[in-house]
Amino acid sequence: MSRSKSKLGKLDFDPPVTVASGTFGTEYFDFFDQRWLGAYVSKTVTFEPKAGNPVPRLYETEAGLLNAIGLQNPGLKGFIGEELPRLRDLLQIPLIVSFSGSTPTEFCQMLECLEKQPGIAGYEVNVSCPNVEKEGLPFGIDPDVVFNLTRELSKLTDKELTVKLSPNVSSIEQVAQAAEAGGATSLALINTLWGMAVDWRTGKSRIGRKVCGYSGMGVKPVALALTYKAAQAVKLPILAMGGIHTWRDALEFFYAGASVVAVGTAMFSNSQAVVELVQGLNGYLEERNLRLKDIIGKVS
Amino acid sequence: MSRSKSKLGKLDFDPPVTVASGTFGTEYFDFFDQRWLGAYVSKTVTFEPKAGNPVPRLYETEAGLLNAIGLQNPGLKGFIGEELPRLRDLLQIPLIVSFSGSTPTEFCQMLECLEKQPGIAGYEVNVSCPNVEKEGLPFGIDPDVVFNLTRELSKLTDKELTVKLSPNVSSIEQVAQAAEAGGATSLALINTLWGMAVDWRTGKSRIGRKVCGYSGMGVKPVALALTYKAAQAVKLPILAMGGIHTWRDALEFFYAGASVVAVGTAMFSNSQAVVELVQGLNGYLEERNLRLKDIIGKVS
Amino acid sequence: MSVCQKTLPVTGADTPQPGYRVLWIEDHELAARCVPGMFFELKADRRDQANRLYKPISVYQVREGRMAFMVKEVGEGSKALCSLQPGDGVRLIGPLGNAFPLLNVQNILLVSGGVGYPPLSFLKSCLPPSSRVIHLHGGASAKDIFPCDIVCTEDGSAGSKGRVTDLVPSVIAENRIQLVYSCGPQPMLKALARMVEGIPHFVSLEAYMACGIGVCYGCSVPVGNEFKRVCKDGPVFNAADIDWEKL
Amino acid sequence: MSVCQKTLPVTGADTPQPGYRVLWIEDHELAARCVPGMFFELKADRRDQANRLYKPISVYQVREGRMAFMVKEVGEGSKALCSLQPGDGVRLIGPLGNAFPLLNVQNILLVSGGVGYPPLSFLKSCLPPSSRVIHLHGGASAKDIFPCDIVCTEDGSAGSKGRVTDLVPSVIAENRIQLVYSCGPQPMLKALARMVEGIPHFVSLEAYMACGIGVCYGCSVPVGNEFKRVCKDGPVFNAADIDWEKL
Ligand SMILES: Cc1cc2nc3c(=O)[nH]c(=O)nc-3n(C[C@H](O)[C@H](O)[C@H](O)COP(=O)(O)OP(=O)(O)OC[C@H]3O[C@@H](n4cnc5c(N)ncnc54)[C@H](O)[C@@H]3O)c2cc1C
Ligand SMILES: Cc1cc2nc3c(=O)[nH]c(=O)nc-3n(C[C@H](O)[C@H](O)[C@H](O)COP(=O)(O)OP(=O)(O)OC[C@H]3O[C@@H](n4cnc5c(N)ncnc54)[C@H](O)[C@@H]3O)c2cc1C
Ligand SMILES: Cc1cc2nc3c(=O)[nH]c(=O)nc-3n(C[C@H](O)[C@H](O)[C@H](O)COP(=O)(O)O)c2cc1C
Ligand SMILES: Cc1cc2nc3c(=O)[nH]c(=O)nc-3n(C[C@H](O)[C@H](O)[C@H](O)COP(=O)(O)O)c2cc1C
Ligand code: FES
Ligand code: FES
Repeated sequence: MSRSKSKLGKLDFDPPVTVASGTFGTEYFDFFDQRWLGAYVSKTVTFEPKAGNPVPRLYETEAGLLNAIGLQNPGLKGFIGEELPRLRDLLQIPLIVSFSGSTPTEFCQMLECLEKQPGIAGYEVNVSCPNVEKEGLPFGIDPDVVFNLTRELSKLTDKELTVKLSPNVSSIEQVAQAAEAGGATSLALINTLWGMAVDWRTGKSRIGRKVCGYSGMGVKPVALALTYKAAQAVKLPILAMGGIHTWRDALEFFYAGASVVAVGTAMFSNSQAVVELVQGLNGYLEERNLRLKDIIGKVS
Repeated sequence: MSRSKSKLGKLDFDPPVTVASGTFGTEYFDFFDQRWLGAYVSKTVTFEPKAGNPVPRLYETEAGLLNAIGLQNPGLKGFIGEELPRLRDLLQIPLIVSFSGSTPTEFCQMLECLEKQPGIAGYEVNVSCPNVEKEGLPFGIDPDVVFNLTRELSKLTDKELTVKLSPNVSSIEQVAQAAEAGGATSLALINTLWGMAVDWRTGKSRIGRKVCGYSGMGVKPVALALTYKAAQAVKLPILAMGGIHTWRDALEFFYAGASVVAVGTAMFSNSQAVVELVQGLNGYLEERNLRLKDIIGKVS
Repeated sequence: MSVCQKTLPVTGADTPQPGYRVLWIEDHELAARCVPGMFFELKADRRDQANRLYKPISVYQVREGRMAFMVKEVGEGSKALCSLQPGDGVRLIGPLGNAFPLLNVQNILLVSGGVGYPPLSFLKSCLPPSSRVIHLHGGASAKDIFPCDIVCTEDGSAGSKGRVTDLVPSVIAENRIQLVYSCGPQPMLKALARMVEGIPHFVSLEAYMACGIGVCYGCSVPVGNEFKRVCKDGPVFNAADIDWEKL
Repeated sequence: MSVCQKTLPVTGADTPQPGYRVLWIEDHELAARCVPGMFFELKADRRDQANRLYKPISVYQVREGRMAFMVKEVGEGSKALCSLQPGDGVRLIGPLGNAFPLLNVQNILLVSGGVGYPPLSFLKSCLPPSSRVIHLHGGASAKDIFPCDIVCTEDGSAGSKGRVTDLVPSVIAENRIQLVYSCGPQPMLKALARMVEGIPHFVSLEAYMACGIGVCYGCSVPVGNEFKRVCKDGPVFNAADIDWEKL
C-alpha cells in the first residue's frame, strides 16, 4: 500500500495530488503519464457557452500570475458533446467536473444533466471565480447562499461534491461551515485572490478587465492560512491549492489540514511539477517512515 | 510648487509618501532625513499596554513577510507619557497617531484622551489588525460596526481621521462606504492579509500564533485591486500600502487611485526605500511634465 | 504531432544589437519540425526563474539541426534569456503554433515591427526564390534594426523617420503586392490591416501567454465572434478574420 | 551612538568548512566600535536579494580595521551571503545590539552550539589573559566544528558523541566555573540555563529579525513579565531574567 494514499470524501486519491481547474488540459499528458495524478479536474463549464473576458487576460507579477480568463468555455452542451467523450476515452483516472451556474436553478439543472453522463466521478462546484460579473461571485461570499445551493445540489447526486471557495471573504469559516451543513462532501480552496497590476509607464491596466484573479507563489501564505482555518472549522476533507510549486509546499498544506493538494499556476512554469511533487512527497514519507495520514492537520 | 504634492483629507502631503504603522521608528532617521516623508504614522497604540504575541513572530516567505507582533506597545498612558513627547520634540513633519481599542467605547475614550495632547495632526483608526484576537478584527470586517464607530469618532475630532481597512473582507466597497458615511476623512489600506507558513521538515508553524499577517511584495496585486475598488466606491482620498518597494510600485497605486502611499515591509529590506521612492517619483513626473494629481486614479 | 519539453544547452550566442541576443540550440529532431510562424516557449534554466513563466519566442533561423532565437530584453523573463552564455541551459516547450500559409503568388510584402522581425526573417528565407519579396522593418531606433529591404525608425536614426505603416501604401502601389505577411506590435498590425484590406494578409499575433499549449485560454484574441488562442489556433491568423476593434 | 548603513566590498572570504563562509569587510570606524556580542544586519548586494530581509550575523573577529563574519548556509539569505566572493558588495546595518558584560572572575566557561560559535570565539579573544577560559562547542557533525577547547558532535564524528550540554556538569564541577557565556540553539540554551542555575550566566539569543534596529518588535523574547527585543535590548541577556518556559 502506498504511503501517500488519501481520500477526498468518497474518492480515493493515490497519489493525493490533482490539478487546479482551468490551469490544466490533457495536452500536459504529452509531458508526463496521467497516473501521476490522483484525479483530473476539468476546466469550469458554464450552462451557456462563454466567450470570456476582453484581452489582455494574463500578466506575470513579481511573485505570481494575474488572470482574467472569464471562464471561456463551450458551455454545457459543448462540454457534454465533445469534451466529455474525449476525456472519458482518454482518462484512466477519476474525472471531477467543475461547473458553475448563474443562478441556483441553473446550477441544479447543470448537475442533473451531468448526472446522466457516464464517466464522472465527482463535481467541483465553482462558486468563487472572481473573473465573471454575475456568475459565481455572489454565491461564494454569502454563507446562506452557499448553504442553500449546496443543500439543493447534494440532493441530486451521490457522487463526490466539492465546493470550491473564494478566499475573498470575511470569514472562510462561515462559508466552509455552510457548505458542510448543506451536504458538501469536501471543500476545495482557494480560488484566486483579487489582484491587479498597472503599467507604470502608461497608467494602463495590465489586464483588460482591471481587477482580476491572483494566483501562484505569492498567494501561498494566504492559501495556507485559509486551509488551516477551514480545517479547524469543519470536518470535511480539504482539497487545497494556491501557490503550490514543490513537494515542500505541498507538505505545508498537508500539515495545515489538506487531504489532497492541487497544482495550478505551477504547471505553467514547470510541466513536471506534478511528477516532482509526488516523488518528493513519497521520498519524504519514506525517509521518515510516515504515512500521509500521520501528518494531515498535524501542524504544531 | 512641487509636482508631487498631494492631500489626504485635511492634511497636505509633500512628498505624498508616509510609513506603514508598525514598520517604522525614528531610528530610521539615522539613515535619512525625515523630510523625505510627508507625515509620520506611529505604531498602533492600544488602551492597555500589550505584551504582544508568543514567539516566533516573524518569517520571511518566498515573496513577503509574515508577522504576528500582536500590537506590542506600552498602552495609551505610556504612549502619552513617553513616546508622544519624544516624537513631538523630534518630528518636523505631521504626526498621525494610529490607535486601536477593544470596544467602540474604548476607541472613543482613547480619541478623547489623544485630542487633549498637542502635536498630533491626525489619526489612523486601526480596525484591521489580524494579529489580535478581540481587538480590531470584529470591527474591521463589519460595515455596520465600522459606520457606527466612525460616526462616534468623527464627532470627537476635527483632525484628519483615516480608517485603516482590512483586506480580509468580502466587500471592501461596503466597508469603505461605511467609513465614508460615518465621517472618516480618508481611508488607509491595506492592513496585512491572512498568512501562514509551516516548516515542512517538522510540521511546526513558522509563527507562534500560526495564522498571522502577510505583507510585502507578494501582496501588492491584492493591495492594488483593493485600492482601485475602494477608490471606485468612495470619494474619500486613499492612503495606500501593501508591497510598495519602489517608485514604480508607487506609481501603480497612484494610477489605481491612491492620493498618498506608505512604505512598510520594504523598509526592512531597504532603509533608503522612501528616499528612492520620492526621487524616482519626482523624476517620472518631471520627465513627463506631469503633476501627481494628473495621474491619481487615471488607470485606463 | 506531440509537443516536446526539454532542457538543452545553448550552443552559440551573440548580441546582434545591444538589448538583443541570438541563441542557438541544437536538436535535429526539433529543428526538422520548425516552419516559419512557429514558436517555442523558452526560459532560462536558472534557479531564480524556476517559478516563472516560459516566454514565447519565434523560431528565427534553422540551420543544420540547429535553431536560432532572437530575443529582445523586455522584462524579467527575456532578460534572463538574454543573459545566457554558450553552455548554459534553456528549458523549452515546442514547437508550438501553426505556420504562415504559403500562397503561390509573385509579389510578397513582409512587414515587421520590433520583435516581429525574427519570424518574418525566417519566413523570407523559406519563400520560393521565384517570388519577389520586400521586407519592410521598423523599430524605435537604429538599434532595433536588422537586415531587411526597407528600414524605418521612429527617431529617424536609421532609414526613414516615422512608422513602418507610413511607407506601406507606396510600397504596395509600386510593387503590385499580392500577399502581405506581418508581425509586430498590435497598433501597427491594426493600422496595417486597414491599409491592405483586399490583399490577402496573414498576421502573426503576439499575446501574453501562460501555458503556451492551449489549456489556459489566457492568450485568446477576438477572431470572428469568438476568442481564439494565439498559442494553439495561431499565432498566424488571416487578418480578415480578426476583430481588430476588440483587440 | 548612531547605527550605520553602508554597502562595502568583501575584502576577503574563505570556506572554513563546507556550508560555512567567513567574510572579511574593511571599515576602520565600524571595526573600532565592535565588541563581543554585537552583530550586524547583512545582506548580499545582489538584485535577487533587493526585496529580501537583512540577516543578523555576529561579529566573529576584528583585526586592523577589518571585521570578519562567519555565516552558515541555512536558507535564502545566508546562502546568498555564503556565495559572496572578494570584491562583491555586502549591505550592512550596524553595529547592533549590546555586548557580553565582562566580570572580574577567574574561571569562565563558554558554551556554543552551531552558529553560536562566532560571537563566543570573538568574546574569548577579548577576555583578560589572566582568566582561565574553557570553550565548549558542539555541532551536528565534524563539519560544524571550529577551534575550541572541548568538542562534541551529535553524530560522534568529532570529539565526544552527544550534546554539548551532556558535558557541562562535569566541566563545571572540575573547573570551579564562576561565569558562563552561551550562544546557540534555543533548546540547548534552555537546558544549559537549568544546569548552571546559581552561576552567573549571560546568554546571547537568536531570533528571527525584520528591522534589526528596534522598531518592529518582531524579535521579542519573554524576559521577566514582558517581551524584550533581541536586536535592541539584547542579544545578550542575563539567563536568570529570561522566561525560558515561554520561549
Ligand atoms: C508567438 C510569439 C512570438 C514571439 N516571438 C518573439 C521573438 O522572437 N523575440 C522576442 O524577443 N520576443 C518575441 N515575442 C515577445 C516575447 O514573448 C515577450 O517580449 C516576452 O514574453 C516578454 O516577457 P518578459 O518576462 O521579459 O516581460 P514581462 O515582464 O512579461 O513584461 C512584458 C510587458 O511589459 C511591458 N514592457 C516591458 N518593457 C517595456 C518597455 N521597455 N516599453 C514598453 N512596455 C514594456 C509590456 O507591456 C509587455 O507586455 C513573441 C511573442 C509571441 C506571442
Ligand atoms: C544576534 C544574532 C546573531 C547571529 N549570528 C550568526 C552568525 O554569526 N553566523 C550565522 O551563520 N548565523 C547567525 N545567526 C543566525 C542567522 O541570522 C540565521 O541563520 C539567518 O537569519 C537565516 O536566514 P536565511 O534567510 O538563510 O534562512 P531563512 O529562510 O530565514 O530560514 C531560516 C529558518 O529555516 C529553518 N531552517 C532552514 N534550514 C534549516 C535546516 N537545515 N534545518 C532545520 N531548520 C532549518 C529554521 O527554522 C530557520 O529559522 C545569528 C542570529 C542572531 C539573531
Ligand atoms: C489561468 C487560470 C484559469 C483558471 N480557471 C479556473 C476555472 O475555470 N475554474 C476554477 O474554479 N478556478 C480557476 N482558476 C483558479 C485555480 O483553479 C486555482 O484555484 C488558483 O489558481 C490557485 O491555485 P494556484 O496558485 O496553484 O494556481 C484559474 C486560475 C488560473 C491561473
Ligand atoms: C512587523 C509589522 C508590524 C505591523 N504593525 C502594525 C500596526 O501596529 N498597526 C497597523 O495598523 N498595521 C501594522 N502593520 C501593517 C502595516 O502597517 C501595513 O498595513 C502592511 O504591512 C502592508 O503594507 P506593506 O506590505 O508595505 O508592509 C504591521 C506590519 C508589519 C509587517
Ligand atoms: S497561453 Fe494558455 S491557451 Fe494560449
Ligand atoms: S527585529 Fe525589529 S525590533 Fe528587533
